[in-house]
Amino acid sequence: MSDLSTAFADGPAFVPYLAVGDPDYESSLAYVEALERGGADVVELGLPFSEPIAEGPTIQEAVVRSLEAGTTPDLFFEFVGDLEVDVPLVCMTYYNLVYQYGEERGPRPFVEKAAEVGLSGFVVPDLPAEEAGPLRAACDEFGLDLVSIVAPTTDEERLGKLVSVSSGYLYVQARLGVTGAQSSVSDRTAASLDRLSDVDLPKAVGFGISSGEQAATVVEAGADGVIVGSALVDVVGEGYRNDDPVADVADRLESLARELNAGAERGYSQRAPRPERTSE
Amino acid sequence: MSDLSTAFADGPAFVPYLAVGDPDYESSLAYVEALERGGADVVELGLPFSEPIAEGPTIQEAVVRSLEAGTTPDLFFEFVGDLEVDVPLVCMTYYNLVYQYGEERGPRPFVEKAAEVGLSGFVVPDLPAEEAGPLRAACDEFGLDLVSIVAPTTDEERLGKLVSVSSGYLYVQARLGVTGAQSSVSDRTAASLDRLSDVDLPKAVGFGISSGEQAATVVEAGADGVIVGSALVDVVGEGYRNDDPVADVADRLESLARELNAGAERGYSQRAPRPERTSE
Amino acid sequence: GKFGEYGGRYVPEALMPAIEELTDAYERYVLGNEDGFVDEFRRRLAEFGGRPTPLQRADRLSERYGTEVYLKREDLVHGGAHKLNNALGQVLLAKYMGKERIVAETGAGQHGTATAMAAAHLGMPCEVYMGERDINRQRPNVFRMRINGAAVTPVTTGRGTLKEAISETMRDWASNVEDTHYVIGSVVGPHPFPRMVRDFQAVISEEAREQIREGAGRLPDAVLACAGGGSNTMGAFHRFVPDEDVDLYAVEAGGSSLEVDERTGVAPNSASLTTGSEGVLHGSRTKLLQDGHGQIVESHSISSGLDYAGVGPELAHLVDEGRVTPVAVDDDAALAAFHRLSQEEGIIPALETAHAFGYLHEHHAGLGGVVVVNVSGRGDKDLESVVEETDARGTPNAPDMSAFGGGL
Amino acid sequence: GKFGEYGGRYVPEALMPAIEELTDAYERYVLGNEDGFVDEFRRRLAEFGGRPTPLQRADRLSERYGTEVYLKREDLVHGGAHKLNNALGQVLLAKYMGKERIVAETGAGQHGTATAMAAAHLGMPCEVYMGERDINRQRPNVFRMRINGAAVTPVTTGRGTLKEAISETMRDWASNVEDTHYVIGSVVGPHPFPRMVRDFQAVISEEAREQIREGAGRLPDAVLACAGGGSNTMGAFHRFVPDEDVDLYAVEAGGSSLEVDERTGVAPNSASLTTGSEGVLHGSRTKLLQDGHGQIVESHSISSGLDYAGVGPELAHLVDEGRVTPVAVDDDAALAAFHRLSQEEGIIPALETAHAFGYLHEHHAGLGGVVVVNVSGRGDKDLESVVEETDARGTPNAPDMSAFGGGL
Repeated sequence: MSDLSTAFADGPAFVPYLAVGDPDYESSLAYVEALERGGADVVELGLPFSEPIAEGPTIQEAVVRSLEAGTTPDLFFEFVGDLEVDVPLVCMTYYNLVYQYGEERGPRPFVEKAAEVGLSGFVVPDLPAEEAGPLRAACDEFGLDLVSIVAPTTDEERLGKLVSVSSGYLYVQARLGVTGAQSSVSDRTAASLDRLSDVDLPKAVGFGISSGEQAATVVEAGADGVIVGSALVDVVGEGYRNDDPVADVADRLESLARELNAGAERGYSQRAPRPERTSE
Repeated sequence: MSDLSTAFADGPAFVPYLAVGDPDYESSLAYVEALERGGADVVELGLPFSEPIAEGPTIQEAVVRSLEAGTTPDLFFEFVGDLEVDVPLVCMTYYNLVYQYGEERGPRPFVEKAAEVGLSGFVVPDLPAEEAGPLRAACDEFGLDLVSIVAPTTDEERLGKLVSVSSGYLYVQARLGVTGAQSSVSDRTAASLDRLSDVDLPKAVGFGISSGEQAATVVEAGADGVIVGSALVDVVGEGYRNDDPVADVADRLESLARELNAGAERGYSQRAPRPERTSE
Repeated sequence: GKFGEYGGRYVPEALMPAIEELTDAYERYVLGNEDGFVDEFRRRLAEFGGRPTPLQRADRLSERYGTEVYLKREDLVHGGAHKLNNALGQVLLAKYMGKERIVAETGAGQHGTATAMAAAHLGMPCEVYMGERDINRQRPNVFRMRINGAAVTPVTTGRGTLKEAISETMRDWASNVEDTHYVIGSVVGPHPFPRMVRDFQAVISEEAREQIREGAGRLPDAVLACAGGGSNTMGAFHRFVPDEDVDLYAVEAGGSSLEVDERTGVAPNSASLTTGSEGVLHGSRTKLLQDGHGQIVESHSISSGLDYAGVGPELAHLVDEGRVTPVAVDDDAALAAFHRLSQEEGIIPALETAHAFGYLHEHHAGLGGVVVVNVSGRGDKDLESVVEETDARGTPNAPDMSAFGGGL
Repeated sequence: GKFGEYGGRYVPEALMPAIEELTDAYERYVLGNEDGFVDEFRRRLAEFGGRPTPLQRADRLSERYGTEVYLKREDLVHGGAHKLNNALGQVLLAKYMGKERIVAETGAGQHGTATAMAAAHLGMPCEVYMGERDINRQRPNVFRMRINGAAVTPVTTGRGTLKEAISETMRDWASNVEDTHYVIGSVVGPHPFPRMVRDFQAVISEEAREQIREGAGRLPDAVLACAGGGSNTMGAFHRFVPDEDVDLYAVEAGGSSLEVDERTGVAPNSASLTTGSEGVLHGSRTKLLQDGHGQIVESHSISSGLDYAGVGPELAHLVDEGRVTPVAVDDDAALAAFHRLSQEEGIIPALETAHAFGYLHEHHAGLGGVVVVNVSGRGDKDLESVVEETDARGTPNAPDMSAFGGGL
């Protein structure tokens, strides 16, 4: 069992996301550490790419702040090394950065370096199962996980392909579109989870979750974890715009993380016993 | 012999032009009368048309001033009646005004009215020989002359057509283009006059003559008369722009007319005896 | 050189020799195909001009009106309007005649741009006269002419529109007639222009007549074309004139009203066929907008290209004969039709052209089962005016342009 | 879905089902002519789009360069550029697929206007994403799209050009993928787009190959086409690829320099074939302008339509294979070529297109005796930029525009 699967073993996992280097290297360290204090089970660390086609406005702005602060893949790896946290870390980025890293063409040098600094896996939103072969192979070589995103549009056939290249957990996209906080949970989430009930990987739901209540709803509906990005990035962005002290922003992040985590736990405890499918 | 031919019988004729109603009815009366005092043998009176395609900027501006002052064909005829001059008067206008006048279609009502007020003839720049039949017929009926313009481009064949519909005098266009004062006489003038030597009508040269010296040159080259428009209209226009008293402008017109007339006389006296053509 | 009592050659004597020379050249080259003129013209019209243009069934308008509407796509001709048919013909003819310079007038700028393009294509120096007011209304066309290497000379007399530009070009021609050809832009002016321009434009109806027989299986019940000077009109009608069952509608600019203000000398329209009277202007006897004295009045139209007080003498004759029906569409209806065609068929028409569609919209029920509308030109040149006028009039079917304010 | 090692489908999982559905539709309708799709497409391309476009011998350029220069006149396609070939194909395909909404990105606005026209023609709602900077550079095209009834949404991220517009359109598509088709504007993006767009554009070389054999009696020695994303390039090349004696030149925008500024992340050019390196952008593996870390750099060109950091994967492959020669022409040379074609041939080209003529001007001696240049679009949309840039650079062969100052 990989680091990532382990994180889901003991109740619902809370998986927060922040963009590394947003708005600068040092603050970003403090923010990620605050997430751990708030109860993160896994942290998704964004390595900013100039063309973030799967991101909504909130994370796009974070990407711009981070790139303007000079974040590079090497600084990203240094950052992971500098982080003082004790939860598994997943690198979320786009394939071109993975592909370009190092002297040798292809994803292997990037994965090797990721393993070296202690990352546990990857989420690459623009890498569908069909193109994931080389990265999957490198992950296998260095013992890292490749987390795939399952969309509401993913059908049975594609799901099979996806699962076959995935490990760690499945990133279940709660609704169509791009990342971004929403005020309510999509109706499609429960249906998606239901479709995935036979898959033998933890299911973490993301896209649009911004409150403890939403986290509870999602977990109650059967999610093994909740992924929260934009709601947390909003806190960073607002702190940046208001020029707030880093410690204050970190406190706010910790507190929001705590609420989200508590929501997930609450949802878990409210979960109805699953009906046996075979009884129908 | 018509009034107009008669005006050419006794030495070179000076034929000035002014637009009727420029800049207003009363001033215009004074200006035409000043021309007679200055020695005019015939006066060409312009009846302004909104599309004066044969006129240069000077006379175009006069047309605008006159139209804005309210000049109409009926006012033009009234003007001719009000004029206290004793020289033949020619109406210079465009065919649409001739054609539209009166209840009946065609030029007859216009010619009838012209005869009634004592006009001697017409110059219609946009009426070539080919289209002149109805106007020629009306002129014949009422005993008026139709003066044709001969251009530098008119060839022998066209000249024959032109002469066949013309009476009074020929308006010899000194150069190509539109009306307007020039500083020198076109080289083509002498050649044109030479070509016309066999035509049994007086030849008055116009287009560009603005000084006594030019008038002299033209008459010396064989012209039976000189037509001067823009140089005189310039005096009217300047007086209008400077808001000069009408009497002052009239004096200036009279004085310029005198210079032009004297130039024509001087040219006539300097004329070399014509070589007999038959001797070649 | 006459069409019934219309036509003729009412021009200064200085121009008559050039007009006789042109008549001779027209008869030899255009009518007689001497030196293969017609072959070269047709070849260049195809390769440079993009002919033949399609006749397209307008699916959505056909459905809307319950009649088969076909569009003759002159907007696809190089330069964006039917104007090139004539400009290319005349510039080529000038070359055959040994002329060394081209002058032209322009209203909306479509004839000027077509002439500038043809002159550049054939290596002839070119000067275009354009009213100052039109220069301001059609600025992109001024740039196009300059970019094609033509001189553009503003005409400041009168109201600065097409009428004044024609007068000024005639003056230039009178000054330079020996080496210069005047490429007149419509079926107006002294003979042989109305006939020659019609012959160059007749390719429109020549193609359309073949195409509609193939597309609809029969001749149309009606042909609609906008009419200013009338060159696209005569081009679209000419080959249908002998087909007596085909109704021909010349759609004039009704402007804001069909009444003439005698006091100010302004006609708030350009509907010389509908409301004009006989007279002589710019070289020919035809129907005109004039006051009781014979002074030409200032015309008006939302479309510069229709904004002219005269019309081709042959059209005047065909109207008197009852062969062509003159109708008028006002500014508002033309603007609404502009937006309708743009939104429903994906074709942005010239404002001139939009008048024909305005008539179709209001009177489709009486036009029969198969209607051909001549799309005389495209509307790129009109974008700025349309945005302004749409805003000023609150045209109901227009898109909201406010997010992109500030003009072009 | 690969061209050698290029191509592929690097898109979010959410889009993959739509891409599979599209691939299926592409294979059935476009490749298999199911339900007569290809027949309808060809018919509409002819009647609505104005095809075939002529192949015209450029008399004056041929004389100037001492070689036979032929122009493939895509500027005559409805809308003014080759873009409609693809836009009409995709909007029609979307209709066959039962989609109810169209989204598209646009750079210079040519693809956006083509898509808006096609959508209006076929009655499909349409939204176009356009970078804010491009909106300011190509304002008339914005008006055209709005007038055709499309929504135009400004993209404010990044530098506000084509790259950002594509990203934003992909986001819209990811949100509305079930009822929406993304009409991508070039031979880029995930499979099947590069292949499908090429197939829609291949009509250019299909016609040109026939036409040059008829006109010149043989195949050309060289075909030149400008290359941004590469749709007119692949369209002009595709049918010539098997003709090994025909040299194919992809003329990229050299901008102000071919050097990349790593520090600022700016390439002052758009020459991804000439100077780029392999990477993954907007759904496919191809040649890109990127920095050492794999971040996409900001490209630059005087021409909005070439201003893109990527290029079609098939072109990248053909360059690696040695079949296509990538070359670059800088801003100044493109601007001079713009004026040259306008003045000497009477064709105002798009600034994109002008790059191909810049290369012809500089290297005509080495191109052989018969050269085909693809006139990918007309330059009306560029008038304002050209006037400004000509003035700022003092372009030597430009006309004096000062008398008409004050912009359009």
